[in-house]
Amino acid sequence: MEDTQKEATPIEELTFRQAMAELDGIVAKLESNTMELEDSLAAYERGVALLRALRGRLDDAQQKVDVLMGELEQDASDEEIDTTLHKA
Amino acid sequence: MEDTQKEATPIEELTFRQAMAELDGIVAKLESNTMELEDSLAAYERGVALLRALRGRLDDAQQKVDVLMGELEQDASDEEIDTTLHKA
Amino acid sequence: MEDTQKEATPIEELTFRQAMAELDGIVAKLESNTMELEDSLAAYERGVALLRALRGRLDDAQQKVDVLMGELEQDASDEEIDTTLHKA
Amino acid sequence: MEDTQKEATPIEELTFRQAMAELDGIVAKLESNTMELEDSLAAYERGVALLRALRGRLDDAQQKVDVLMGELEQDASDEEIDTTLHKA
Amino acid sequence: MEDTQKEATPIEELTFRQAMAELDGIVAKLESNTMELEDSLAAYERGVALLRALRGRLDDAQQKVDVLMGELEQDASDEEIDTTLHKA
Amino acid sequence: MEDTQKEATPIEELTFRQAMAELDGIVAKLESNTMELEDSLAAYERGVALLRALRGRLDDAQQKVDVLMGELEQDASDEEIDTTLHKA
Amino acid sequence: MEGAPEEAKRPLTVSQAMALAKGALENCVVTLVGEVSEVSVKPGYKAAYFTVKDTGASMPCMMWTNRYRASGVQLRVGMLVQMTGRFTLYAPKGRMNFDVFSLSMAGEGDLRKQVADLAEKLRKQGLMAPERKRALPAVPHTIGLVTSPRGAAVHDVLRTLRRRWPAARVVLAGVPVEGKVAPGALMTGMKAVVDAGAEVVLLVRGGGSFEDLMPFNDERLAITISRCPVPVVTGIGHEPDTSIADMVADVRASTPTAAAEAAVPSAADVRAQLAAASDRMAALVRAQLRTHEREVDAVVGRPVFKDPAILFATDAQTLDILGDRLHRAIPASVERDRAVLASYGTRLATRGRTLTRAFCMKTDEEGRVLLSRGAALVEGYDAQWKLAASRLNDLSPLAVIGRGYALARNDEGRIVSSIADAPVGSRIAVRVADGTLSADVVAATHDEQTEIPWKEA
Repeated sequence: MEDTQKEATPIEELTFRQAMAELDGIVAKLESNTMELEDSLAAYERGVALLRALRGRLDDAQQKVDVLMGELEQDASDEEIDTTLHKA
Repeated sequence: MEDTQKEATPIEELTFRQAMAELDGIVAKLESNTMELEDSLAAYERGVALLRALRGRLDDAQQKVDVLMGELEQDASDEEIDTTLHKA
Repeated sequence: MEDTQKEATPIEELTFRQAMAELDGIVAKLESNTMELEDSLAAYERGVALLRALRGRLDDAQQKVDVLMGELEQDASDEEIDTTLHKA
Repeated sequence: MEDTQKEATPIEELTFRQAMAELDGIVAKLESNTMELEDSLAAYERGVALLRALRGRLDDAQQKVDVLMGELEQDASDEEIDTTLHKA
Repeated sequence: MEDTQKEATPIEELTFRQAMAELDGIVAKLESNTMELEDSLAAYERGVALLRALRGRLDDAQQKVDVLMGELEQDASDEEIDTTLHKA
Repeated sequence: MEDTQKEATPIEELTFRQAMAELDGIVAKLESNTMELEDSLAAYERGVALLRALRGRLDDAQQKVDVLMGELEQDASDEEIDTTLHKA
Repeated sequence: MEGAPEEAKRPLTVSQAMALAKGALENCVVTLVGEVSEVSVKPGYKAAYFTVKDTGASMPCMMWTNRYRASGVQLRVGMLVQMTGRFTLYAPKGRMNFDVFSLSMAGEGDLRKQVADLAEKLRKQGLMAPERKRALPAVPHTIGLVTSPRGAAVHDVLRTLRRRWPAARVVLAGVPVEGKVAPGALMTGMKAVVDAGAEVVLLVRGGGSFEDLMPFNDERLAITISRCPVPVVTGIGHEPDTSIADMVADVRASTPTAAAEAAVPSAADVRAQLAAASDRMAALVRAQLRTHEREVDAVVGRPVFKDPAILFATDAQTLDILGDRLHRAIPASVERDRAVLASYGTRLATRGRTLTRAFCMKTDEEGRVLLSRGAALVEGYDAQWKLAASRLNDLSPLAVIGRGYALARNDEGRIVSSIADAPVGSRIAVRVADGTLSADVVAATHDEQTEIPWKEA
């Protein structure tokens, strides 16, 4: 295993972009088909973990954005009601 | 996350103008398209908070007039709903 | 036996590729038909041990990858259910 | 006896191929029909001893190979069972 | 007797070939018909002794060969049984 | 007697050929008819003694040869029996 | 009018008379001063119509609109004006008008001159330089309003501010804007609002005469404005006159309302701006999410995740091939060796069967020779002997004895051929045909000499 000196950073400590870059690198290395079985296995495992983490983060982000936008929309519609009431 | 050293000021401590400027900055930063997902999310969250706060301030705004000198003559044609007069 | 000075490395200490290369060499030597019976027997035994170890490793790797893929697919289908629930 | 100065090596100390080569020489000499009765007798005896030893070694080798191949086949059929179970 | 200076070698000390050669010489001499009665008698006696010794040796040799061949055949048929059992 | 100076060699010391030659000489001398009766008698007597001795030797030789031949034939027939038994 | 002298005696037509008068009047250009008594300036009219009077007379005037505009004077009743023009007649009505060429306010001349001089002085000091003009705060939180607390202006401003930007706090300094005290009051008011935190100062008043506006031409006020720490917006409703205050202010608006509008943003605009920011942020974040989703999906779609078997495909195949080769390599070699051994076995067996044959043949041959030789061994000697025996037999001297002769021997064994050979008393052996007699010599008789014939033969 060639990269053992470089301990993998815990995924939670990576930013999305860093995780993505690492995943890209892993996929490229896996597809180059030049790795030892053991290394490619470890890389694959790491890749899947990264992929799952990235998906999870995206889902969380989407959810968060949905919630925030929902709040904004709620405000807007409240305002509309206010306006309507106001005009009445 | 790059900007953690600069703790966000509590929104209530910001003036409308500062809040507006920060919101503008957030939009510009988002537009630069160079942010990490996490930063974008945080920025978005802050932006939404700023937006809501600004909207709230606008909605709640009531004109305040402090009369420092002289005596303001009431104008019969004005509805005084939104104006609070303070005699200095 | 010609190679006794070079003690065989324990297979667990070989990487997959190293083991594969050794197996390849053994097969080639066996096929060349120039070995002493005793050497070829020893070589055959080593070859079989290498082959079994390599097969085992491949199977383990395959299994591990299957498990990881299963997790990925599980994620994906969970997401689909989420999406469906969300839309409902 | 012409070759008495060259004491015959104990067969167990010969490699298979060395024994084979000696056997080859003995058979050729016997067939050349130029030997003393005593020499040909001794040669014949040696030849038979070599032949039997070689046969024995071959049988041992075959047995060992059979055992090893049996293990390989066992692996293969185990795997097949695994695969079947896995698919089930 | 003309050859008394040359004491006859004890037959057991002669090789088969030497004994044969002596026998040849004796027969030739006997046929040449130039010998003293006593010499030819002695020669005849020696000849018979040589012949009988040679025959004995041949018999022994044949017997030995028979035993060895028997062993060979035994091996071969054992092996055949083995092979048959193996294939069964 | 003309030959008295030459004492007759004891017959047992004569070879068969010598005795025969002496006998031949005696016969020739007798045939020459020039001898004194006494000499001729002596010669004759010697001749008879020689004849007798030679006869004896011949008989002994024959007997010996017969024995030897018997042995030879015995050997041969033994062998034949052996061969027959062997083949049986 | 060409025929006027000769037609003087004859009565003129009304038109001719009017033309004659018009000609006479229009040659007379005069400058006069009078008080404006009536004014009719209406949009759409080609001219401004007004009346000037003094105590004894009044005179209708008209001034072409372009000239009127150029004069910069806004006519109001009671205004004392100085004008230059000529008399003219409006023939259809028979009315005389004074056609005004130029118009200025009489009595203001000095003031205007003073104001212009001050303006020039301040301009030279750079107080009006465009680069001194400060931008107004986009969203002022506190607006200082310095104006009269009475009248329409203050309410116009407050209404406009309330409408556009109710969020702003207004600090109001209600001060007199006319009269001698006005400049000082205005300056005090400005200081008061700035001290109260105003980020922008609105200095406004409604319209008035030139004289009314004089406080805004005050030099001290001008300097105060120019040094004011926050931007100042003027809204002094006195177009077209421009006060010094207007000139040194950061922004000049034509009316109080316009000043209020200039000082604050519109709440509606800000809401629209906020809405735009909201949409923009959401769009950007969503776009980023979509980008990331596409990135992740792209990775998921890569062959290694779609079909991870390819990870090991090469290795697995290589291994299968190697296994197959290994499988075949050793049994083949054992089989080959076994075949070679079998051939050696066969050759050994073959050889074993014939190993002693040559030797046996040889010995058999020798045996045969020995046998035959044995049979003949004694034969030659025997024949030799037999021949010798028969010859000897033929020659036996004893044959004589057979015919009756006897042979006597003395005890020495010698033939007795003379009586001397056997002395009396000796024993002799007498050989006869069928045996030997032992005899003692008892006597001896000596024969006569007899011839022995055979001796001579």
